[in-house]
This record gives sequence, C-alpha cells and structure tokens, in this order.
Amino acid sequence: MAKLTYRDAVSAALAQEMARDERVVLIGEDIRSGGVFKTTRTLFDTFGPDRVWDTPISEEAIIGAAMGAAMAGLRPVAEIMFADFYATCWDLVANEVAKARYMTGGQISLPLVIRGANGGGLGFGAQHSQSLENWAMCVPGLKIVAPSCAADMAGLLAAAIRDDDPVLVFEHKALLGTSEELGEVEHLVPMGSARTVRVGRDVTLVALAVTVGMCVQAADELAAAGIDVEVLDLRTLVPLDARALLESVRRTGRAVIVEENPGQLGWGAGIAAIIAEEAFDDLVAPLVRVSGGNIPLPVARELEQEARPSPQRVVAAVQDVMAARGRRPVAPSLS
Amino acid sequence: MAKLTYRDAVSAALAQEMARDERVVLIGEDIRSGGVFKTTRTLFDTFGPDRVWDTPISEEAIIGAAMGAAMAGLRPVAEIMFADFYATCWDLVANEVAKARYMTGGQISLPLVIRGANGGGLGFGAQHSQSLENWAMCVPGLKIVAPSCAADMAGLLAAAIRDDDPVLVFEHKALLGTSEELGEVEHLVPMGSARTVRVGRDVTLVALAVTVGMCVQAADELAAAGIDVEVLDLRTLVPLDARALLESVRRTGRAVIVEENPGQLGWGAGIAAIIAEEAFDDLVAPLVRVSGGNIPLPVARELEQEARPSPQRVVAAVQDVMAARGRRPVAPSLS
Amino acid sequence: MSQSQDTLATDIATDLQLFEQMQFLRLFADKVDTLYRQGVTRGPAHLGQGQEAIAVGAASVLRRDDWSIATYRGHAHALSRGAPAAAVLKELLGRVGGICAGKGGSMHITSVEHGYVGSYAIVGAHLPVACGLAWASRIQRSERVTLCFFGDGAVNIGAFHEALNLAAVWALPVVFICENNGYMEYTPIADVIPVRRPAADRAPAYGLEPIAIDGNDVTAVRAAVGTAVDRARAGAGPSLVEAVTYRFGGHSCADPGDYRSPSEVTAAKARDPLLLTRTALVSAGVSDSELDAVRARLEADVQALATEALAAPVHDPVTAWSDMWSDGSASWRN
Amino acid sequence: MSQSQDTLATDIATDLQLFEQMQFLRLFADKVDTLYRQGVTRGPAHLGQGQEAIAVGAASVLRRDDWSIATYRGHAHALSRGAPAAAVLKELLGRVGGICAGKGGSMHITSVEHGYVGSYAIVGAHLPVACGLAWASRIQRSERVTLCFFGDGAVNIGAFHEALNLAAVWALPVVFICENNGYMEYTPIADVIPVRRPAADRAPAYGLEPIAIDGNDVTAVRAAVGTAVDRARAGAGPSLVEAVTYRFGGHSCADPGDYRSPSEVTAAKARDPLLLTRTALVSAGVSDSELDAVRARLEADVQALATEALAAPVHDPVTAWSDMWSDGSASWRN
Ligand SMILES: Cc1ncc(C[n+]2csc(CCOP(=O)(O)OP(=O)(O)O)c2C)c(N)n1
Ligand SMILES: Cc1ncc(C[n+]2csc(CCOP(=O)(O)OP(=O)(O)O)c2C)c(N)n1
Ligand SMILES: [Mg+2]
Ligand SMILES: [Mg+2]
Repeated sequence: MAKLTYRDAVSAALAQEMARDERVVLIGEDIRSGGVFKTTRTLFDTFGPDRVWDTPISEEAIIGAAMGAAMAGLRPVAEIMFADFYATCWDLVANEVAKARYMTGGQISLPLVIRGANGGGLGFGAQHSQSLENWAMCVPGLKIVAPSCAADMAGLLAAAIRDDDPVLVFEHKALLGTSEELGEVEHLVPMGSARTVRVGRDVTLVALAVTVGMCVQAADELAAAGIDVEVLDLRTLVPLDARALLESVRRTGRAVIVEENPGQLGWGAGIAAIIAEEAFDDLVAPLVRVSGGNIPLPVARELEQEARPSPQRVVAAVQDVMAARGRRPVAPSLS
Repeated sequence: MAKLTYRDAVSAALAQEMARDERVVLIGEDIRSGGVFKTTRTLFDTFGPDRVWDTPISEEAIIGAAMGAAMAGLRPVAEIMFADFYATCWDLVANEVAKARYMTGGQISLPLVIRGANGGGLGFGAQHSQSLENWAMCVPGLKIVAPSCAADMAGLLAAAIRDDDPVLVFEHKALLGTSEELGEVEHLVPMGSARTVRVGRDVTLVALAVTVGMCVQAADELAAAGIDVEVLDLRTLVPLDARALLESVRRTGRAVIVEENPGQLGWGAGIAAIIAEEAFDDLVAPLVRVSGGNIPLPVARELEQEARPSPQRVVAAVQDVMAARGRRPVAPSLS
Repeated sequence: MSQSQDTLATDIATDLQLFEQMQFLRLFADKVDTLYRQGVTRGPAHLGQGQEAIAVGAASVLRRDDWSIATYRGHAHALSRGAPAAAVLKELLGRVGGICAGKGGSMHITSVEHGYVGSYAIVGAHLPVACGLAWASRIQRSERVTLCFFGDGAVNIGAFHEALNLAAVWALPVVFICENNGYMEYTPIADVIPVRRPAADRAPAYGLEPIAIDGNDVTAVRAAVGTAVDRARAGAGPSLVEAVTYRFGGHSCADPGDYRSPSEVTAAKARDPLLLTRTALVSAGVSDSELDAVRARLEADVQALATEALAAPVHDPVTAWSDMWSDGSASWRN
Repeated sequence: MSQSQDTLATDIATDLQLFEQMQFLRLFADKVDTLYRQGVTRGPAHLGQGQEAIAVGAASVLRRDDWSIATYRGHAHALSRGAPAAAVLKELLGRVGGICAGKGGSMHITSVEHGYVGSYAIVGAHLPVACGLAWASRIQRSERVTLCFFGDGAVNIGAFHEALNLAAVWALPVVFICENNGYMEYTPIADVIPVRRPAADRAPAYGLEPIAIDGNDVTAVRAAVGTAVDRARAGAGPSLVEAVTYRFGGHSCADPGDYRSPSEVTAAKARDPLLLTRTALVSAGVSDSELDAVRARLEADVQALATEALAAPVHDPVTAWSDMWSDGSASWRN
C-alpha cells in the first residue's frame, strides 16, 4: 500500500472530485504549474485549461469569480496561496460568500471551496505564517476544515467539494510532508465529526491540525508519568462536533485546549466557552489553553518556537491541570 | 451644563485633539461635509483642508495613507464609514498596521486611530450592521475601544489619539443619539480600565458598548426579583482590564457575558476562557453567554431582534445561572 | 420585460413600452420615498429617480437567461428584469412575502428566478462576482451574458480594477455599466479622480474601448448596451460602458442632498429621462393624454401594491433561523 | 550611498561608484543563495540578481531624508540606501544583531534610519503606505519624496489601483517604480494582463504619462527616476515608471525557475546590468583589471560579512516578547 503525503492528498482529492464531477473547476495563482506548495501537481495536465485556471495576483477577483461561478452552477475550488492573504479578499469571503444565501432568503447556493496554506513553524514571518481559523470562525456562514493528517486532508477536502455550502480548507504548511498509508478506497471523511486520536481517562486534549501531533507527543510523555490523556482532533470547527467534545470532557473532567491561533481570541476560546457553559458541572479543574502568542510570528527559529504551542507546553499545562486543587460538584443534597 | 450626544462626543474629542496637536489629521469618505453619521461636523470649517481630507472610495488607500503618514510623524485618524468595510482593507489593518512595529524590531511606530460605525439594531442589513470587535481581537497588535456612553466616547477617543499604538474605535450606531451631561473638563479616559456601572453581589454581567445598557436594564428588572447584579463595562478589549473582570467574578461567583458578536467566536468567548482558567475555583455556576446569533443580521425588525442580545435574554440567562445547582470549591482539607 | 436583440426596434410600440417601464420605476421609487417618510419601511433605501433609462434600456436587450447584478441602488434593476414588484415592496417594508424573506431588505433585493442575482451593498464587491458568472458561461460554453451595474464612485476601489483586468484577460462575456450620476454619497466624483470620465477614461488600461453615452436617453442606452451584449455573446469579450446620468434625490432617503445647488438639480431635471422619452413619443405622434393615461394607470397599480404590502403581516421571529445553511438549518454545531 | 540630484553627473567616477554598488549587491545575493543552500538561513529568501540597476540607479538620485519602500525582494533597496549589510545578513540568518531583531527576516528587511521604511510581503500592500508617506510630506510642507518599488505582478491587485488613484488626485510626491522582470512567481505577467506593458500602459488611467525604461541600464534609471523625483519635489505630483528587467534566478531560493527556457535566461544574461555598466566603463577607458580588483575586494568584504554573521549568537527566546507595543511590552491585558 502506497504512502500518501498530506501534500499529495490535496491533489489526490482534487483529482478524485474533478474526475467525478465536471462542474469542479480550479482557480488560483500559479496552480497550472503545480502550485507554490506543489498541491495541484498534474491536475492541469490531466484536466486541461477549462478546469484549471491561472489568475493574476487579484485575490478579490479569485474569490469573486469562484462565487459567481458557483451561483451559475459550477463547483469551484479557489486557492488562496497563503491563508494570510485572506485579508486581501476578506470582503468577498466574509461579507459576500458567507452571507449570500441568507441575505437572499435562500435564493443563492454557493457550493465552493477555498483552500490554501495555513500556519507557522517554518520561518515564513508574520505575513505568511498565521493560523487563521479564528478569522473564519468569527463569520457565520463559512464551514471550516483544518486536517491534521493525509487521510483527513484527502477525505475532508473531498467532502468539502461535495458540500453545498462555502467551505474554507486550511492546509497546514508544517504537515505537507507528513505521510500515511492509505487504501485504494474513495477519499471521503464527513465534516462535523471529531476524531478520538487517543483514548484516555484523566484529561482531554482538544486539538486541531498541527496541534494534534503535538498533543499525541505530549500524551506519550505524560503516559510515562502515569497520566492517561485523551486526544480529540476536532477536524472541523464549523460544523463543530460539540457532542463528542462535551462527551469527552464530561468523562475526564479536565480539558486542555491546544491551538495555534493567538490566545487573545483563538478558536480555543470558543471551545472553552462551550465547555464552561455546558460541561461545567463535570469539570474538576480549570480549563486551560495552550495558544499561540499574542504577537505577530517572528522569523528567527528560537523566537518563532517561543511564540508557538509545543509538546513541552502541553505537558506543562496538563501537569498544572492535574495538580489543580480538585473540585467536585457539590452534591444536590448538600447544596 | 450642556448635554452631549455620543455622536457629538466623537467630533468634540476630535476637535479637542486637533486643537491640542497639529499632527492630528483626519482622513475618510465624505468627512468634510460632516460624515454620513454626522460625527465629523464642523471640523472641516474649523481646521481646514490640511487637516480634514476627503478620499475616493478606496479603503485600502485610506488605511495605507494613515499608516504611511503615521510613520512620517503625523497622528492620523482614519474613518471607515461602517465597520463592515474593514473587510475591504483588512490586509492593511491586520497584516500591515498591526504588525509593523513588531516585524521591524520596533523601528516603526504607528500612532493612528481608525474609527467608524459598528453594530446592529437599525435594519441596515448583513453588510452594514456587524459588530466586529472580534475580528480585531483575533489580531495581536490592535487596541480595541468600544464606548458605551458619550463620556466614554469622548474620553476614550481622545486617549486613543494620544496613544502611540494603532487603536480601532468602534462607534455604536444605536448609541449615536444617546446623550449625557458632561462638564467643561478635558475629555480623557484611559484605555484599559473597566468601569463598574453597577455594583452587585450575586452575578457579574460583563458588557461592552450597546450591551451595557441592555445589562443595566436587565439588572433593574432582576433587582425587583431580588437578584443583585453587578454590571461591568469592559470599555476596551485590548488592553483588557482582566484584573477588574476577575476581581468581580471571584466576588460574585457567577458571570453572564453579553456580547453583540456572533457567539460562534465573539469577544465573549475570550472573556469566558479567561474566567474559566483564572477564576475557576470561585465559580459556583456555569459561565453563560448571551451572544449575537450565528447568522448574518437580517433586516426585518422582528428577525433582527431575534438575532441580537436583548435585556430579556439577559434576564433569562441570569435566572438560569442563579437557578443552577450551586457548586462550591472543595475545601483543601477535603480534597 | 426582456426581449432579445434581434427584435430590437426603435418603433413607437417599443418606445411606449420603455416609457411605461420607466414611468413605473419612477412611481414605485416615489412611493417608497413616501413610505420611508411615513416611517413604515425598514432600514435605509437608495432610490434611482433620474436614472431609470439605464436599467430599462439595458434590460430591454437581454435574453431571459442572462444575468444582471447591481448595487444597493438596485430596485430598478430587479424590476426591469421582471422581479415581482409586490415582493420587492414587501421586502422594503419588512413584511411576509418579501422577496428575500425579510433578510435582505432594500440594499439586497434579489430575484435569481428573473436573472437578477442581486444587489450588493459594499461598493465594488459585485464586480468580481460578475466575472464569475461570466466565467461560468465560458466554461459551460453558454451564450449567457452578464450585465454588471455600479456607480461612478466604484471606479476607485480595488475590486473594480481586479474585475476589469480579469474580465479582459479571460475575454469574459460581461458588460460593465457605470451609472455615472456625478456623486458618491455627498462628494462629487470629480473631486476624487484624476481623469475626466470615471469609467471611460480607464477602459484603455484594460485594453477596452472607451465608451461614454447619455444615460438619460433610453435609446442610446439600448444601442450601446445592445452592441456590447452582442459582442460578449459572440465571444469578443467584455465592455465597459459609462452612462452619464443624475440622481434627482439624495444618496438615500435619509439624505436631503443639499450639497448640490438648486440650479444644478433643476438643470439635471430638464434632462429627466422620462421627459426625453415622452417628448420623443409626442413628436412621433403619441398624444399627451395617452401618456397621461399610462401614468394614471401605473399610479393606481403602485397604490394597490402599497396597500397590499401594508396589509401583509410582519415576520415570525423564528424564521430568522432558516436559510442559513444548505440543509435549511442555522446550526453550526451539534 | 545617496546623492542629490544636482550632483547627478554621468562621469566615470559616478559610473564606477554605481558599478561597485551593483557588484556588491550581486555578490551579496550570491552569498545569501549559497548560505540558503547550506541551510543556515531562516525562512524563504527572494533575491534580485539581474535587477540591481534599478535599486542602485534610483537610490543614487535621492536625498538622505527621502523615503524608499519595497517588497520582499528588498535586500538591494535596503542596502542601496545605506542599511548596514552585516545587520541585514544577520537578520537573514536569524542571529543577534539582525536589523529587525530576528522578527522580520528576509521578507521584511527595514532600516528606518536610512530612509528605507520597509519590505512588504503581501503583494501591493505597500503602495497605499507609500501614499501615506507622501501625503505627510504635503501636510508637513516638506520636500521629502517617496520612492515605491514593486513587481509587474502587483499591477493587478486592488491596492495598486487605489494607491495610484489617490496619489494622482492628491498630487502626492511619490514615484512608483515597477520592476518588470516578466514573471510573477512561475507565471509570465503577459498571461494575466490585457495590455502590453503592465505599468506604463496603465499610467493614463491615472492621468499620468506612460514611462517605460530599460531597467538594466543604470544610467537610464538614474535619468528617469531623477526626473520623476524632481517633479515630485517640485510639487508636480506622482510618476509611474516601468523599468524592464529580468530576474536571473528563481522567484525565491526554493525555486529553480525552470518554467523559463534556458535560451530565454541566457539571452537575458547578455543584458546583465553589471555587464552593461562594465562594458561602458571599459570603453570609457577603465581597465578590466581595475574592475576585477573592485570585485575581488567586494568578494572579500562579503566573505567577511558572512563570517561575522555566522559567528553571531542565536536569539534569546525571551526577546520574542519585546517590540510589540509602544511601551516595549507584549501584554495586552493586566
Ligand atoms: C467599500 C465601501 N465603502 C463605502 C461605502 C459607503 N457608500 C455606500 S454608497 C457610497 C457612494 C457610492 O457612490 P457611487 O458608486 O457613485 O454610486 P451611487 O450611490 O451614486 O449610485 C458609499 C461611499 C460602501 N458601501 N462600501
Ligand atoms: C496578495 C498576495 N498574493 C500572492 C502572493 C504570493 N506571491 C508572492 S510574490 C508573488 C509574485 C509577485 O510577482 P511580481 O509582483 O512580479 O514581483 P517579483 O517577485 O517578480 O519581484 C506572489 C504571487 C502575495 N505575497 N501576496
Ligand atoms: Mg454615483
Ligand atoms: Mg515580477
């Protein structure tokens, strides 16, 4: 069985869906030659100029074109090369794409996907390293996918393309080279179902994309110290599998949320708020987040590392949570 | 003593600061004629064409111009007519303005203010009603001011103009006509200090801008039902007066956070996360949020009301929180 | 209300039809203004009195399945494509039966069924969307053409530039129509551009011909847009048409528009597109009384529409939670 | 390295100085490429071999207090204004002493002290910022001029359009210089524009003269930019200069650039700006050996710089938490 990289999982899913449905068309910068991250390799050769379109450096035009084409019956997949560049077309994404169906009372359907490279760790600096799921989560109307492994990359991207709502797919730069053995089956993973990567009793680590690996690594270390850690990969923030999240936290009574977003307002805050409201009675320790620093990402290796989550920071957070003076719900009869 | 409206508080603060410091210049659309919301009235007549500049409809140019001028020693105040339009210049705001100082190792200082109309309630629809403090809170490097009354509007705007960091000032449309008696003193309210609007024992309502009034109204109703409510106006999200927040919640043991942002990821989630981590041991009830709906804002009155926070929803949330089966920290000796 | 290019004739019957359509739009807008002043509409309203010849003339050369897309000042464009006036008016009043279910309001009137894919309230944002509609025509090998209307103020925003460039490079079947009414909100366009004609003088930057026409002359609009639509349909790519006009009222109903001199407004009204068409019809032999009768009939129609809309119930709040996702629900989580 | 316009002379001494500066930039870039390949730099690096005449020629007509602003391909612009090469190199290696304290890296080299207010990594974003620098000059009644460099690919993004329009309307003292090297990342600019010359053919849309020059001829660059700077300083407003050139390497060090044919690259190298200046100098009587000696000296300088930079320590992680807010801290809350 062949190994598939996360990078090649992108092109594999695109190829699968383009073969399956001729309404699927690709649009973006430098994608005909395979893309700056080599995530669209071979697609131009296979599907030709009517299916793969290279654009000027015009992100608003890219998203607008995808939106208009979706209105007219196509299923476009637009590439925004780096998630940071969403800022240059945020009006189209947040004010138009996200709102068109609702504002028109359901007259407009936008089956489109926007995908691109997300996240830090490679020294790309403050304008090419941001992890921006939180921007999207601020905007009702966008589905948000952030895969942590090649299988999910392929399967969730395929599901996103088949979905009738606009979906933003965040491809993590630091995962592009990771690989996994995948069967010859169709790539398809439904959006909205979290994955329990590791079962544990003591504490739930809530993770997404690149932080899933960090949590697994931390869990291994903590196991050695006798702490039994559950790792939950949310996979998609919208739709959110809040049921799986709450079930896990209710069971362990403790949660550490590990996000690459800046802690000031990352997706982890949204998760913490849900837990604090809906699983409060089962919590025995403070909810802790391990987040990206509240600074633009610096370039020098030592500085960038300092500003990002890491397995070490996760281990430390879990140890704190486990050491927290326990609380138990006050029994009804005592209250 | 004359009453000052929230609307006139904007122009009063601008006039005060323009008179005080000739480096303060205004830039925006239709501001010479007083602005679409009449918040820049009389300034062109008083200060002339070198201080008040009307632009084309070019939001990126507006923010870029403000940024460049700030680098060159001016203290520009840019108007983005509706906060929703931040999307059209988000790259300049989030990727340039917010990051310039840090990326250059402190070489660049950007003493600039961006101000404009924020929030819903007037039937302006999905693209002119958003409450977008959460977008800004996702981006380290931006200070965030959202005044709830005329005095704060004047005082915080003045402070923002004197600040050496970029500040986004959100002027709530629904508050423009509210007024207050103000003395003849200089308008100046430091950023980063929350205001206790009402002291209470049972539960802390955490509010901002338009939700402060809703909370006060709810508190009055609840007082009649014997519930003693504290109302905290955060005033600025960055810098955040976390100390005042935590002090209050530790004291009351309960918090309801009332935000206009969509609950999916509003500023309230950030506040909830802080409380759940740092005041957990003092909480006796779940943390509850009353948020904007996770939909674009509709126009029809009944629909828009349904999607926004309201005093009624605050009252209901407080009643729920008060009814929650209480929890108390497990005493150390028992744990 | 559309007819295909091959039946494009400048006979009296056609002119009468165009007159009637423009007259209806004028009366409809006047009624909305009245209802706004009575406080029974919801939200802002941007009307187009004085600019009717552009919407009517342009729509008249379209096929049924062509697309149009426009701005918050879009009522005329929706109605010219055949959107039901009652549903539009109910939307403006926030009543059940509104064309966007009460969710869009005045600035977002849309009737996909009639090829009018929407009113966009952020200046410039729909120009890239128009590219996408036209891009689909190319991929689908369809003859469908897209008409995209916007104001003079939109020529300075980035999205305008990106859209014009993409349309030109990809030879997209889209016709961009700039309704140059001389003003943005309160500021004259001349104050913020370094060229004389906001759109026409920029066409060459996209390899396009500069086209500027009298936007108050419905026949001139038909001719210019007709030619551009034919070109687009034939695969010859986009056009940029600047139609010079004037808005008689303020930017929105809330704006008295007093930054213009009374003499400027009076002069503009002498070139009222309704007046021009009416004069042409009268000199072609149509009687004044016939035209007055048309007007009277339409006045009654509009009054009936208002009565119907005002009688419609307000929305059930719970409907706020539909139309969000493709499954009909508004739930983002389980 | 700047000199004011009045001393602009095309004598041999000046040419020699320009040659030396270009030669230094070339050797510096080659060294960075080597260090990148050795894996000792941090992050991507975008080099400018082949484009040196633009940075050097343009900087040579500036006054000390003028501003320059450019893209991620900005090392040459920083160095041409006098930014210390050692500090630049340390930034590229992520070492203490880096010009942005390790926070900017290759794409954000900045030296405000030398009038180089930064390298911007989002295409087009700095053009509006250049307007702001120039706007301040107008308000402050200062003679300061702003030079803004960008690539051919930037002409299609909205920010370009908004900036050019604003600069023209306000007659701002800014000179926009498009370094047209024929390519964006992997895609030729000709594929994505409907006009022949990406910048020059768009100048008239902003009421500006179309100006296109040989960007490999440092004397031509000096002349064209000199004239534009004089105009700006005299209050005659902005200019848009298209300087045609070629990048010898890939888009960044990670890109082999093999979407170009070898013959295309060879042909371009025959018009190497260094070669052109060298040929001019030799035919003006300067000996080859003198020029070789210059090169040898600069090679040693660059080697010494590399040695120094590689010996510098890495950053203390705790310094990540400075330079955030004006008070020096990184705290957003108490
Ligand atoms: C990006 C953006 N900036 C500002 C506005 C506010 N605004 C709404 S309409 C308008 C004027 C538009 O003028 P023009 O394009 O000439 O169209 P007209 O209203 O004259 O039809 C402005 C500034 C907006 N809606 N979007
Ligand atoms: C808004 C935006 N879109 C895309 C990119 C990715 N990108 C970086 S450089 C580049 C090509 C730029 O080409 P050009 O302007 O000709 O400059 P050159 O690299 O040739 O100097 C692209 C597409 C970006 N940085 N910013
Ligand atoms: Mg106009
Ligand atoms: Mg280039």
